[in-house]
Amino acid sequence: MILGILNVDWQTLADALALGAVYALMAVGIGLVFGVLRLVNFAYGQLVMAGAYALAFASQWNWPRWAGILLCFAIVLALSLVMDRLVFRPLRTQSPAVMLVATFAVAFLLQSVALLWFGPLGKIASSLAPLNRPVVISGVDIRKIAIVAVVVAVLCLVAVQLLLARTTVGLQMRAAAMDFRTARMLGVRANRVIGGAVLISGALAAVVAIMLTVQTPLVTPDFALRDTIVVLAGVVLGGLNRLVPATLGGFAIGFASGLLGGALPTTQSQYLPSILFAAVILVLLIRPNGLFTRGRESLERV
Amino acid sequence: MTVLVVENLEVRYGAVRAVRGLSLTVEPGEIVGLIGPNGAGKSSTLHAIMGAAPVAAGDVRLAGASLVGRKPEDVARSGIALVPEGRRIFGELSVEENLRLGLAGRRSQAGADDAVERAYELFPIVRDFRRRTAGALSGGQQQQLAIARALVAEPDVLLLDEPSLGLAPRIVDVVFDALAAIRESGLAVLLVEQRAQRTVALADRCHVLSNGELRLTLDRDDAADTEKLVAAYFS
Amino acid sequence: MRRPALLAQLAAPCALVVAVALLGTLVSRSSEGYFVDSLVKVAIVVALYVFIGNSGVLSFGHVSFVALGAWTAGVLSVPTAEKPAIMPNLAHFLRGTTVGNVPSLLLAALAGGVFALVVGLALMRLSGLAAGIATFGVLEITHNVLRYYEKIGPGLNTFSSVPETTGLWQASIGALIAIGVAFAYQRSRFGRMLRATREDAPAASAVGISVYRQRLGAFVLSGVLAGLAGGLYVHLLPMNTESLYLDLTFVTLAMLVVGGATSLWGAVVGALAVSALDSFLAQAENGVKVFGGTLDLPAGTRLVVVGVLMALVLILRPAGLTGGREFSLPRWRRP
Amino acid sequence: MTLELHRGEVVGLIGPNGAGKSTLVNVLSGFDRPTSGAVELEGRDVTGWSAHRRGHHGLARTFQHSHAFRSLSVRENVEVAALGTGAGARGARRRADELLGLLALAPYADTPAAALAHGDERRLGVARALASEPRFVLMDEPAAGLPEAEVPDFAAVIRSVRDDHGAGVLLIDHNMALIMDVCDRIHVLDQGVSLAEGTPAQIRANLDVAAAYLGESAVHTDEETTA
Repeated sequence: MILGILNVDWQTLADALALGAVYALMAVGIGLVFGVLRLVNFAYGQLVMAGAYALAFASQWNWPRWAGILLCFAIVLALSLVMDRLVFRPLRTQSPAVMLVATFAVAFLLQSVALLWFGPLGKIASSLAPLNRPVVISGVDIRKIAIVAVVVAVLCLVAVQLLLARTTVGLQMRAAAMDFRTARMLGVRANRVIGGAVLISGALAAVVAIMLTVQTPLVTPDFALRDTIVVLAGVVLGGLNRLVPATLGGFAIGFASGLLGGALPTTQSQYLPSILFAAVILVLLIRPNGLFTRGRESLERV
Repeated sequence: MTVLVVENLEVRYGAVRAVRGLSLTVEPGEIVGLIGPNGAGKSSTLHAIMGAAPVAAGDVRLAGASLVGRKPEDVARSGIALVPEGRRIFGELSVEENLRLGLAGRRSQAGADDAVERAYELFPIVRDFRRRTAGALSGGQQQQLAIARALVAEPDVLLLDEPSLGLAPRIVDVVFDALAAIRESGLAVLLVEQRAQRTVALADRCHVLSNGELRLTLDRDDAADTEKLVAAYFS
Repeated sequence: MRRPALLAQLAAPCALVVAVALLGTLVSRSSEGYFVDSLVKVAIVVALYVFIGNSGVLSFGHVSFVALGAWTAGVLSVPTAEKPAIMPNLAHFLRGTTVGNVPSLLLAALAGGVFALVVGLALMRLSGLAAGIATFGVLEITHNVLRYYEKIGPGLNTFSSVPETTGLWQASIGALIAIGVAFAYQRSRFGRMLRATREDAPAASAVGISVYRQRLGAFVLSGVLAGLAGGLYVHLLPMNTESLYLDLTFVTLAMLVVGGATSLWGAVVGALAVSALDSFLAQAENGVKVFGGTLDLPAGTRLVVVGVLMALVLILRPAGLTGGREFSLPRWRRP
Repeated sequence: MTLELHRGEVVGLIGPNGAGKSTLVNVLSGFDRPTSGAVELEGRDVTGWSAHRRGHHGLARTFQHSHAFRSLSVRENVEVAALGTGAGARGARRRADELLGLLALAPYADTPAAALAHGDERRLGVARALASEPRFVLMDEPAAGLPEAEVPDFAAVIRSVRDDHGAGVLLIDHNMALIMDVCDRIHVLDQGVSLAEGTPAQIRANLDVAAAYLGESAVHTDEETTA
């Protein structure tokens, strides 16, 4: 019924679901690192960007598809570890504001490095382009990537969930996100837990890079920058303190922006960012601790 | 055969000298009490031993090896387990998961299942509720879980920070009986408490701390001497 | 505090601005632009400082106020005859109105202040990450609306035909006004109360200070200064929405952080130091002669260097180059 | 739990760790909301008031841990507190200098508060609370960590707040010597319940109090608390 009002077709709905799924993955990537480090990684989008460049170069060199994907993972994971080592680790004891500004700086740094090395014009990552073609399901055209993105995202979320729930390091990561100090005094090794979170978060960034390059094969230095800003808003909107609300927030904002972007006529859809962020601000004013979290934090802490 | 040695320990937070020149030892099979009013420096001592508070001077040794400057996780993995103040249970995790977190402090994962089993035997209630969310347990049950969680690491030294805080007397009995049993198994126990009388009665000896300094040491016979205890607190 | 020491706190940043302006008169016409630009940056960073420095609350949204100020001054000072060419869809009442240089700057400041008041009334209730994201949202919305709403400006087009009145004179007067206002504010009862909330919000409310009201006051004042700076900016060079967006947000925040966010001296030093570096690198990207050789850096080096610098300062010296302290002469410093 | 504080008296609040003393101060000063019950200030119900509004209406507090405005000078710390409750700039300055004299902080007037020694910092907390010329002061462990030798001087300050300023003081501290010395009345709190009330002499003689501290079981309810 609502779909009728918005005049949404199935194609748009599928694309919105896919965007929501990809944003949910980014939200998990950001949320995992926040959990153990209390650090909002503004530079998360640049990890995705690096992965996208890896895919673009692999297509340019005519590497087989699997090799490109492998390169993408290798680059993103290596960059994640370097970021943790050079930036996150020295900043661990700083205030959240300092850490946020620092990752803001890192984001710009990486973007500028990409501009310097690869130029402003961008490269094409074409090896996975066939996924952009539609399939017909009961008379409706749906792009393959929409289905692939949703399936891959669900698989990734399940995998992360299993890792957190069933493995020792996963248990330790959950404990560290609740009370790092106590976890350490029980013998939980900080570097291992943080390293684990950074690696999983990096792997998710690589997956996101693959999904996004299918939809947007032109890779430029600001690739995924706008997505990251939107996802960050979604994550804070959902509630950054816990992974599930953060993921829901990421999905919700991706789905909403996909839906609105597809449903609104062009003259209005250009104001999509305004509508989205106005909604985000409104929700934050009503629920500063997030849409999907229970209860309210106490007043000012003494 | 002294396991834990604290020597001329000095803990400072900025300008505040929380602990001043404290020395004590704990032997295996012994409970040493540390009592005194709030702010006397008891918790700071435990945190300094764990590597979680800044040691300005002095030394902490476990079986002869200095622990000063080590990270908390390394201290835990070298054989000291802490039952922190306020229990610090991970409320959203299950009881069993809380217990499994304690395994992180083991030197070797071999025999972990046996250690968990022994902890269950000591605190049957923890076994009964192992599938529940830890946050749903009562304060006394959480305290038992916190001690069990420390024990599964099979430490040489057990540190307890006010385990009776906020518990009904009936439950305090359970906790203190468990401590006596733990002593029998040969562990060295350092017990920080505010409820003086019971601690003095249980411990092999008890140090009274005030303003970061060791004021006097009481032995078990002093437990009945209320005047001496009152004097230790109110003067 | 003794009067000479206090005077030095105001005089030092002013002297720095004047020195830069004087230096600007000595260089070639083409390099003069860099000096003017750095003085406008001083005004923007000081505006940022008034809020961020005194309140300790992060804002990613201040470039919104700069942008609105630029739009206000720009739209109002394009000659009526040229308006239809660059802004064909302009709202009727703006089409026929053109004001002079100074009124356009004052209106820019007013616009910045009013916008900050509207935004602040709602957002100053937030703190921490929610505040950070919400101010970012304001930037996104402002950028988005200015980019597409052609009734109030050139939209995607570049703001050409704005009289280029911001030279060394106007820029340094603007920077000096910003510094003077910021100094007066931080010495005032309000500035001191706000800094108390920065140091310890619960303790400040315990002594009767309303954290919300003090933050709002500083937010509006910094909006006024940011609007003014935006006006100065649009009178300096032709610009579009992209020059008033993420890059400017990043560079001005970097300047504040590098200089030392908690002092006016830090804001001014940071703005000028990073500007100097940035201008040098910009020159070098076009090829510049240094020590007899030619330095020719690839385009894009500037932001890389500024990014590295900012990250390094945050990691090695989080309080900034000045340590976040006001200027003081060595002999006035206490032992 | 019911507690009354009048102007011109010092009421002590003691009890073991976790007894709920700090929670009480937080509720009274507006940093926490009570689950039930009300807070009245001079006959007015202020339960829903914010902390800064209570500050405006004559209620001041100190904090258990240092809450100094670290980068502000010692004088500015006190001045700001006077400004917060509406004093003019000149009046605030005069008031600050007066209080710095009273609390022996004058030599450090221009030093940043972060550089103070611990004992001086505790006194700065009191000076700041007094800057608003409050009618009631809640002191949360003001003597914690104070060198023993400074306690008598500190007691004199508290008496002067009562006698010279006519304020009512609620004093929480673990230093029994100080409590017994300056309080007119003492409340003993244990596990959130008022255990006893009386003059210092009565409290000293009260066995329940000793029991609360020493851990005898007779005085406790059998209800288990899940703190």
